[in-house]
Amino acid sequence: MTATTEAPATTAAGMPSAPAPAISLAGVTKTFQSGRESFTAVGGLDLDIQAGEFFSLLGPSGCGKTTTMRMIAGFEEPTTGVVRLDGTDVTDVAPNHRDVNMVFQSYALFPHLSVADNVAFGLKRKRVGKAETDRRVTEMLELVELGDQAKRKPSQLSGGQRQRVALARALVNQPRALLLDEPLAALDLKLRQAMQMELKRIQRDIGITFIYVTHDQGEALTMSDRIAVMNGGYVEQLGTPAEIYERPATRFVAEFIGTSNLLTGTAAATTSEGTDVRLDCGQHVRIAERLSEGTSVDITVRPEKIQLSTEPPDASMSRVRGTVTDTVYLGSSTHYTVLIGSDTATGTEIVVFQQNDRDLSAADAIAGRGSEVWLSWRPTHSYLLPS
Amino acid sequence: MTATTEAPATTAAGMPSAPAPAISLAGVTKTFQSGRESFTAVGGLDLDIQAGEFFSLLGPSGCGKTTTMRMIAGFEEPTTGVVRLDGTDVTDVAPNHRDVNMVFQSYALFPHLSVADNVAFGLKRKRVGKAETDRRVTEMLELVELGDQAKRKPSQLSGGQRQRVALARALVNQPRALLLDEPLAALDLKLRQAMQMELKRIQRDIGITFIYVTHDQGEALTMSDRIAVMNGGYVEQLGTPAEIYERPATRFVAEFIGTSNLLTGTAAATTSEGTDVRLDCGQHVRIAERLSEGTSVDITVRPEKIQLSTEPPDASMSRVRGTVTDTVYLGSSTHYTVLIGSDTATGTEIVVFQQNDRDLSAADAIAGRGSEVWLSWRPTHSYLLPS
Amino acid sequence: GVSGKQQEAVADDDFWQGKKETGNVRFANWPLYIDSKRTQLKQFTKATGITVDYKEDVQDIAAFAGKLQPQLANGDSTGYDMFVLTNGIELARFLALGYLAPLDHERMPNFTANIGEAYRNNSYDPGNKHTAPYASGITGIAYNPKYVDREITSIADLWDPKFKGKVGMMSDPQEIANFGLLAGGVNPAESTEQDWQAAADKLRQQRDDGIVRSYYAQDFVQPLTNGDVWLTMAWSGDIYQQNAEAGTDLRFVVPEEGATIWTDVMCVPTTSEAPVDALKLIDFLYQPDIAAGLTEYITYIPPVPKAQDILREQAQDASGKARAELERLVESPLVFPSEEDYSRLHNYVALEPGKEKAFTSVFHAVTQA
Amino acid sequence: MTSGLDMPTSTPSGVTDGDPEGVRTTPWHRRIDWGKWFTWGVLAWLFTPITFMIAFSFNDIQGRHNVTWEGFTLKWYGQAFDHADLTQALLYTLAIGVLTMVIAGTIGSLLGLALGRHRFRGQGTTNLVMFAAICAPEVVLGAALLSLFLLVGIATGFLAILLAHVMFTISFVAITVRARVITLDPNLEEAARDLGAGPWTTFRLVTLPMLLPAIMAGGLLAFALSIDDYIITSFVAGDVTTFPLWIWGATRVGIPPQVNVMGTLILAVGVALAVINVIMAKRRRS
Amino acid sequence: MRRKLTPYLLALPGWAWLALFFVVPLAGMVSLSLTSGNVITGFEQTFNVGNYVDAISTYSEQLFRSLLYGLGATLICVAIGYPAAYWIAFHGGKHKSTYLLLILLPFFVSFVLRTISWKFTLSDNGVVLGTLKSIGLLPDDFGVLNTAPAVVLGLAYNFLPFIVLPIYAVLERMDHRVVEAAHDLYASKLQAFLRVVLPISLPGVFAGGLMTFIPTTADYVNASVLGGPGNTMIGSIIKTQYLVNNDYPIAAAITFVLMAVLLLGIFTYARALGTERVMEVQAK
Ligand SMILES: Nc1ncnc2c1ncn2[C@@H]1O[C@H](COP(=O)(O)OP(=O)(O)OP(=O)(O)O)[C@@H](O)[C@H]1O
Ligand SMILES: Nc1ncnc2c1ncn2[C@@H]1O[C@H](COP(=O)(O)OP(=O)(O)OP(=O)(O)O)[C@@H](O)[C@H]1O
Ligand SMILES: [Mg+2]
Ligand SMILES: [Mg+2]
Repeated sequence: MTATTEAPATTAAGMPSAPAPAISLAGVTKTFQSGRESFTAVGGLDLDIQAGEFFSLLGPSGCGKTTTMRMIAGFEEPTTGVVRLDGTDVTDVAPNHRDVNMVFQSYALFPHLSVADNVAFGLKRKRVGKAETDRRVTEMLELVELGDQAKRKPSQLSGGQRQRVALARALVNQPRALLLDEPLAALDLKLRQAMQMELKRIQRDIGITFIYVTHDQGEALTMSDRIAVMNGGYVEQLGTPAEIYERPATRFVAEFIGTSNLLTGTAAATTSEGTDVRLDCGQHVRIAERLSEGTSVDITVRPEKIQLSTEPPDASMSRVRGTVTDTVYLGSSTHYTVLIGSDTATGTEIVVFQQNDRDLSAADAIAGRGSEVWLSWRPTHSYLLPS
Repeated sequence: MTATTEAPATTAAGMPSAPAPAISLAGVTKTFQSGRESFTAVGGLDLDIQAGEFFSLLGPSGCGKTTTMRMIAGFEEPTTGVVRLDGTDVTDVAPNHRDVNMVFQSYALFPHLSVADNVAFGLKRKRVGKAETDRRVTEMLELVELGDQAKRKPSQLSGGQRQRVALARALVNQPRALLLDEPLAALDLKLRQAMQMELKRIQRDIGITFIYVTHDQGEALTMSDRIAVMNGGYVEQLGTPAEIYERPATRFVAEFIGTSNLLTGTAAATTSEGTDVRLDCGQHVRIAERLSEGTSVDITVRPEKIQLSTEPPDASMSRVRGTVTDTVYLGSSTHYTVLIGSDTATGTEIVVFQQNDRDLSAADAIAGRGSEVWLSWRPTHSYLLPS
Repeated sequence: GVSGKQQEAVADDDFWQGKKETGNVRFANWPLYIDSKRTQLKQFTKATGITVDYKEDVQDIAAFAGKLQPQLANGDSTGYDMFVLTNGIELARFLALGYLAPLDHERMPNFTANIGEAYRNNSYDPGNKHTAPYASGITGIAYNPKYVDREITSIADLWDPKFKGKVGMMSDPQEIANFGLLAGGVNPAESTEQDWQAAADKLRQQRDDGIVRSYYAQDFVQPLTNGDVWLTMAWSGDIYQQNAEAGTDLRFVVPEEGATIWTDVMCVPTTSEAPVDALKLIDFLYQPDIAAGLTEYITYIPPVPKAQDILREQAQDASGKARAELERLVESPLVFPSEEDYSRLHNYVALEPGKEKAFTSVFHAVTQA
Repeated sequence: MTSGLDMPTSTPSGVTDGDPEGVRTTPWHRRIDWGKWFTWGVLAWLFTPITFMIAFSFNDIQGRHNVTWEGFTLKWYGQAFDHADLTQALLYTLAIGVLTMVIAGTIGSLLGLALGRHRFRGQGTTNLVMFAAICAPEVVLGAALLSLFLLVGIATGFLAILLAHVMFTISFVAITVRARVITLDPNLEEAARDLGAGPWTTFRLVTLPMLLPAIMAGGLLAFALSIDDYIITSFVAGDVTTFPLWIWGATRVGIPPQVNVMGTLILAVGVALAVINVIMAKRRRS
Repeated sequence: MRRKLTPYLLALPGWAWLALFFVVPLAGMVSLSLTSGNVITGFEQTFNVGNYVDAISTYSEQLFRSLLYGLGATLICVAIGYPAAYWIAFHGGKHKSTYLLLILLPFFVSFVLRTISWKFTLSDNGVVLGTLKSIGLLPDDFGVLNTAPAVVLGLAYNFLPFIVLPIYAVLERMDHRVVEAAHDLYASKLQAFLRVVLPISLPGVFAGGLMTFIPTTADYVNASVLGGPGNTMIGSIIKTQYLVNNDYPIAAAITFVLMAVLLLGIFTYARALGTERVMEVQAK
């Protein structure tokens, strides 16, 4: 194996100079021409992905994730820009001469070949010797726990098993990077969660760069070292999962990732500790940033940052009053919807997550439907959205 | 509308005597015969479902949920036992003469009929007058917010819209009960969550008995008034979502619903406050129940009940020490895996959910991978499994 | 079951006894053997009130006879009250098996009056007891002077390697047998089984040398016209028609060794449901002016010599193009052969009963290899 | 086989028909779509005789042989039905075609429904017999039927042709319908029962309308096979002459231009039907 | 109980028809092939196996030739039909159905008429050869009509859609991403075709091949219209024996021999792939 086994997001150690990123896209755009119409699927990408990283492309449908992936694999030629693998320009290199491998959403297993032959396909094309091929195929099938299924045809496997064959088929070639385009989209929830763990484990064990496409933010957050959130052909934000979740760079990111409570208001007074904001519903909250009076502000608060209480909370917190309009019991947590402001028309609904770490009866007592409650959170958890 | 609008699980008010349950199964079994082999899909069911209830059947694949449903609808004849609707024995009544309606997982919309004609199908079979039919169809389409799609064909609708047509088609007949067999299984996560709310709203508005089949426990917990957890053709536990989640009757239920930490040990000493249990890993925890010494015990603790801290927690709590082996960042919460005991082979892994209500950096500091931590929970949260 | 019981030969009187006119007659004939307006049939209907169901169902005599055979053998109606057959194996078989009704000459005044001398005493049905000729034709050699630069005079020319791949032969065993026999100097009427074998060998030789382009059932005119074949066995009338109508310059010769004359005859099956009407129609067609009309369209040799006179008269009355066409018809040796031509014409091989299979298989082996 | 190697480099939907007009250029030999040229070549081959046939329906011939081009005329279209026997043959063909469509359509659909929806004894044998009936060469079918008709003494003719045509088209209908039945959601019928429809109402209002496109397709296939058939028909036709049989016979004296006219007309009807079908399918999809 | 009966009631008319007019006739033919006699004296069941000896010894050449021509035509069909089907399935885009329709269109013209038109097209000085000759691409004495190649080409012409449709069906149904997957795994275009596309489409090729081979082998229309001396196919013999010579026993014997040879192929094939699959492909 040529891949590094160091922690992700760090580069291979002991190189004399800073090594080139495993994959780098520079000024890459892609415009599709169909008839007289043209459509720009990717508007301008600059990405450097380090060796050994688990890198995710996250974004809504049609934002250009697949197109980006296909340009890296070589199935689409960029309209402009350069694709580099380990520093070498491969923009004009055919897919079969690129040292990256892809796992397709539909798996695209060869239905006429056995599991073992599917996995051996790439090695045979590279004219790896028979013995060596057999050895590596066996090894890889062991890794994905399919050692005993080698003789079967793909049609005889379950969804999760096929997924693993697709993975093995790509990994056995020891590519510089593995491209995975929504590899779990076709699986049901349970299997999907199991496979997420599995994928992460394999990536950790083998240490190959993974570029992962998903439009499921939970998946991206759980698995990635870094995430690029794409929208309309551009990267909106690039960062670690926590950076993206806790400090969304744009309103789009804030709304796309997780549940957000959006509060709009106007800066009422500035103090040394921050700004006092008058919300549209009339109540006041504090934020840590200092803004000039009268500025209209959009702030987001994540539901899990909010405390729910019947007693007025500490004054150092941002706090608002409201009425519980709905509670949803989810076992490990309960989601409350709280209406702040006088009536449904002008008021704002805020979602609050409370982990059920208390006794259930106690939790119920706090916040039955219709009860009046205080919501509070630290001012630092009010995140000011760039306008 | 004949349905009650009272709160679920209560029966229609003002009845002279206790009314018969809307649906009742007594000693129902179903054995499939295929060739010489026979297979018992449902082993013996006794269920009373009250009018207006949102009742869920929950269980792993193949446990007999669909079979149960189909026996209520009349598509399968029970091998033994009686099915009653509002007290009337309908065991031998053909499906078209039973006053219950079904929503199929595949929707089973008639592709050659418009939305309105799909919805009107049942009324026409019942020879409801034209004007009345039109009125009720329009009303029902308004209810599911498809008033403007009445002329379309099912193929022109989105997945969620089809789902709603299927619902309207069943509801318009004002059945005694609506049977829904995994109605959301085919939808993607986002749509699925939206439809869960929608279904619950409709059921609340109309007040009809819903019998809901799912194998997604989150869905069952969120939506149901009562849940029957099935396994291998039998009901393992019947109760409200909180009862089932917080007080699982069997080990199967504990493991099937939510994430559970299973700890095995032996009762070491009994005090007035409960029992001191020596876990297999050597550490001690306390439980509220009083057991005779030496009894071997299985206890479960829900991950969200456990507090994670670097300082030793209060001695009144059940507490153990361990090492963080994995953390998974999920945005609103982080899941920690903590190994208690000396080494991976003999130790037990405990999963802990911590809501990310603190600053991220603080949370990280508590429990980076490899750090030593204390886990603590109230003794009442250790739930003793019946052995 | 399949039975081929011989029908009891019926005496003339017996057959016609009690037979009544039905007012409709079903007649099967070759395609395009009457004009598409069915002029003569309309005249017949006008004259007698009897309608005619005319069907162009005879497309291959052997196949047609093969189709009727089982029905006639069963004594079932064939769906036809009369049909046309060519003198040859099938006709001989039908006659021998008594499938054909005797013709009551007393009810056929036109026929008795107008039939040509040459037809009164033919070999295939002496005395025309069961058949009445519809038209005759000559099987000779036709060639296209556009491609053949010399005059063709003999059957031997069909074996000339110079015309390799450009010679057409006929696939019908009787037709090709005659040419094979004549090429070897054998009179078909007197041929023996050894002669057949020799003729077949000769023909096989011609085939294996690559001289034969194709064995044609009937469709030799089109390849001859467009040059796919340069010379071919051909029927006189077809060549005449093509020249007359399409303005081509195809030549037809009665070769030195001799050629074949055949006659399409009308006959009434014993199972006919309207024999009286059929008889009337046959007789009607022997009126000279009607026969002349038929001949003008089909351009084969009419059994009514007076037709030539009538056509000649018509030609004098006509003018311009029509006159030229009629004159050409009247003077054509293809339609009205000379005595000298007649002397070189032979009938098909006369087969003793039971020899048919042996005969046909010898020649099928040549054409159906 | 050049086109066989011309792998798709675009998305499977193949939206990209022409060259993408990017900044990059492709070498000339890759810009030529060899597969397209090949396919058009095949189409040209297929259409040459057809074009010939259509053209010669406008040939102003004088004689009986429609062989060489002699000028343009529309007169044969005016005289399309002048050959009474040809017209009769065409009518026979159409009548047999329509009857075959109806009978084979009905019987075949029922068989297809049984095979697709139910499990029953003899299913394997039925499949095998159908498979054999589809695969059996026409000569064999024709010969076998003739043997039967001879043995039992059934008269050949119209009825015999009809029996034969229904026999060799049933399997095609059954397979078409079965394919549809298999993809049909069984829940649909249950849904109808659930909504109060009895078994017969369910069949009438749900099953039948769902199967109708397949039944129509199967019926049309039967019709097409029937009107085109020559070989089987030639064995059992008896005294009935169908359109293909008449054409075959007419080669002796030269095929009249009316045959080309009718060929052209049938082609036109076929084209119209196909185009309507494609449009309907498009509309159903959108 | 009613439910159990339904499939039998549904299948009954079809069974009856197929049994009466397919199975029984085949049996009848076998029975007829063992009789002796002639049409005039009638036929008698004598279990005369000699008919088979006669049939095979007399017509083995035509039988063999038919198989050869059928094979040739099938190979040509595959060679022509595969690339066309491939291109339509992979590159037809939104015009796929139009292309398929164009492939099928000529078949709206009666089989006999089509074959005859093809004959006119092929004639020595006709539109195709005549034109080629006049521009000097072909020698003047070149001809195809009335030769074996003309027959084989005619057969290929007439049965092309039988192969295009099944091949198209499998190629169309195939997940086109496997081609990309092959490239991704270092396969060149040729390798991707040979190792992935071709093997996956083989069932279609086989199904189409069968559907072409059987009718072409048994056809005689093409041989009669386009063939010359020495191109007679077995179908012609069967027809002549049945319809012209009325020599039913021999005719039935030849027919049965032909069918046996073809059936052997069919069943070998059905064994290998399963009848349902073959017919599914065909139904497309
Ligand atoms: N071959 C093509 N021709 C024309 N437009 C295309 C082509 N491929 C993709 N597009 C368009 O480019 C845009 C980006 O497509 P892409 O497949 O990259 O989106 P995606 O982010 O992968 O979306 P999804 O989550 O739905 O898979 C879409 O609007 C799509 O319609
Ligand atoms: N018609 C049948 N014949 C034989 N066995 C059957 C039949 N229908 C269901 N079964 C069997 O009965 C058992 C219960 O099936 P059922 O469909 O009720 O399960 P389920 O709980 O709905 O599962 P799932 O979540 O997968 O839908 C399964 O093992 C199934 O294989
Ligand atoms: Mg995508
Ligand atoms: Mg189920």
